[in-house]
Amino acid sequence: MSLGITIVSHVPEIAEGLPKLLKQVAGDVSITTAGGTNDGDIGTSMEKIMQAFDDNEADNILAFYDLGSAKMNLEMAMEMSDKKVHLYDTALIEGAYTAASLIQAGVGLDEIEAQLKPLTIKD
Amino acid sequence: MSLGITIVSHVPEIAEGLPKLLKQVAGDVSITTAGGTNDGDIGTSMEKIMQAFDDNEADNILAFYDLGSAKMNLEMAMEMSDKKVHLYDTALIEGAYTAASLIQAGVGLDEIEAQLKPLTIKD
Amino acid sequence: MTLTVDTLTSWMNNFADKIEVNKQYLSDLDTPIGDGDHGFNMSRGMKAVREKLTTKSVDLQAGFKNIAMALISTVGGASGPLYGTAFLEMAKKSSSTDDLGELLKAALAGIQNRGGAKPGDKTMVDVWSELVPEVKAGTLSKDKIERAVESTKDMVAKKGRASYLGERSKGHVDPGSESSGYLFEALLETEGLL
Amino acid sequence: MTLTVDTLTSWMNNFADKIEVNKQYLSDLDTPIGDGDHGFNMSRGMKAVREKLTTKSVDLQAGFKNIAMALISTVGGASGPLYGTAFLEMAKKSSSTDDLGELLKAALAGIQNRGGAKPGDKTMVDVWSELVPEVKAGTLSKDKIERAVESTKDMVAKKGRASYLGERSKGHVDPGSESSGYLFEALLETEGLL
Ligand SMILES: Nc1ncnc2c1ncn2[C@@H]1O[C@H](COP(=O)(O)OP(=O)(O)O)[C@@H](O)[C@H]1O
Ligand SMILES: Nc1ncnc2c1ncn2[C@@H]1O[C@H](COP(=O)(O)OP(=O)(O)O)[C@@H](O)[C@H]1O
Ligand SMILES: [Mg+2]
Ligand SMILES: [Mg+2]
Ligand SMILES: [Mg+2]
Ligand SMILES: [Mg+2]
Repeated sequence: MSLGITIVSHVPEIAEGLPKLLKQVAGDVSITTAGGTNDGDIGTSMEKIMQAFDDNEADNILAFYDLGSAKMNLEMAMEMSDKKVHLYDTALIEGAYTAASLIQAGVGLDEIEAQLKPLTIKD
Repeated sequence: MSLGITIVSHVPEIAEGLPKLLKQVAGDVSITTAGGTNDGDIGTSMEKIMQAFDDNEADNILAFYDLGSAKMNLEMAMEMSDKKVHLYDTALIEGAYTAASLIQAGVGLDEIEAQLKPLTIKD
Repeated sequence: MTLTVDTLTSWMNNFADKIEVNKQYLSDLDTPIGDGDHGFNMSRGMKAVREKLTTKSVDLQAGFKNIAMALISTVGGASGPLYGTAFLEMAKKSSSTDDLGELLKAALAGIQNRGGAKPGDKTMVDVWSELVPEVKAGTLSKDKIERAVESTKDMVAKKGRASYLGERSKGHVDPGSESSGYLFEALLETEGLL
Repeated sequence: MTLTVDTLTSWMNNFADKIEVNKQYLSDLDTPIGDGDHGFNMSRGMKAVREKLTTKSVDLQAGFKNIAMALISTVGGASGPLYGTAFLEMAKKSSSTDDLGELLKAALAGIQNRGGAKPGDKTMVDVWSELVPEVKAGTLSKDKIERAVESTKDMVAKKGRASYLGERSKGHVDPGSESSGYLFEALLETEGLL
């Protein structure tokens, strides 16, 4: 089982920038992103999220988002995608950073999820 | 007492992008940022943080950061600055969004801090 | 009480008209307790829907699906996946029934599933959960619609952007409830439907 | 055991040499449990320090302050504010004493204050807290330095980037502890100091 990360943010710049932080500690982890609406405005896009799932090289994706409407689009994309996606209600940056560090260190999904639990702040 | 926000991120793009999310719900709140090192690399810079404090129009600043080393530079900047700065160990994006929404709605600092408490995930 | 491709189309066109006329008002409602874009989001979405509906759908299911897809890909905000899911669920349901009340019941369940909001959380769920039973009972009225929308004013938001404001979300009508009110008004005005 | 502007300068130049020679090794230590930049960060910082020290400081306090400022503005990572604070605290302390042990004690307190780490958290604090008493007692040795650095290998990180790895941070020497080891080695090698 290979683990990758998908980041969903309302803001294109955040979706572009966050992987730079993660790549520093997780150079071998596949990280894909969906930022902004189809028009590049602030918001999220189910199509972009599906694309980010598709582009991810891992067969199990850990997905992180910023605000609730991103979660709704994420869940719609999950229903329509064949990829196995795990969605976390953690702080976006801090959760993704934790997951990236642990995936790079070869830690398994159960242990990663245990470490993500205290970072859960949304529902 | 006027309240503003300062964002400190290791990544210039995140520091640039997050205010766009906040401005949507907090058009009247002064939001300043410090992203990356003095050379524009991934990291943080005490000088940039001091500049972000200076540039902020508010007399009380609520400060948010991503990783621990950003917090250290934030605290050094706080010791050297005349501005009254309040530092929060919350999720960066979610904490700043909450604070921005509440400041815009005219909520006072005590009530804002109460709402930030459940978003605290760092130390 | 049964829906056809034609009545669906005129329902949607009427809804699109109401959104267009009131887009600034909807965005204004979204300003104190949100990001001030709900009217613009819905307007973008309903323009895409209208465009889609210029080609007549082969059946009710295709019609619902077209509407759903248009909303999902163009709205941009939370209301996109929510209205999108509502129409997707109606598409699914329409393979077994064309009864409007049954279809709307499926839509409401979809909205609640998608967003996790319960009645009282100050979201469009408040309007839908109040009015779907009225449609089923054949007792929907303009007055009931208005009251359902207004009822969100004194609620404290538990879901969506307004929930970040906690108690401060009180005193404002929920924008998604207002746009949902227009959807039900358009339904009421569609000839041969209720 | 008393420090002067001249011994401070040769101490720092020796430290800068060690950092330069070992920068790749320090970054390699930072790779499995961090972001792989500690050596490059310290090298950038110590180059700036060396540059500052080409102009002789008027007194010990000015010297410490110059070093601190150079590190704070050029290092970029967590080690910047930490080493920066260490030298800032020595600058403050140097107004009342030039005793090396006292100065280093103030530096350690500053590092702990700045980063909130305790001994055992697998940070540079482990090396500093182990070795400052040795300096005070006049018993610092290369062997003790090595042992202090090595002791971090089996610790579980509680602070800094390595703490995100939890148990997985075990089995690796902490990079900031290694660079701090070089600082103490450089001290040991500075003639007329210990
Ligand atoms: N979780 C949810 N469940 C149900 N309805 C919701 C939820 N979140 C938001 N809404 C509805 O969506 C409306 C806001 O839509 P819109 O402004 O278009 O999206 P956004 O908040 O992303 O800008 C709200 O007024 C509310 O009625
Ligand atoms: N909170 C802290 N307290 C003490 N030392 C710390 C703390 N955080 C990090 N360090 C030290 O800093 C070193 C990492 O420095 P560096 O790699 O330059 O910074 P970064 O982690 O920001 O890339 C660690 O090996 C550790 O010794
Ligand atoms: Mg909105
Ligand atoms: Mg929006
Ligand atoms: Mg590092
Ligand atoms: Mg670094």
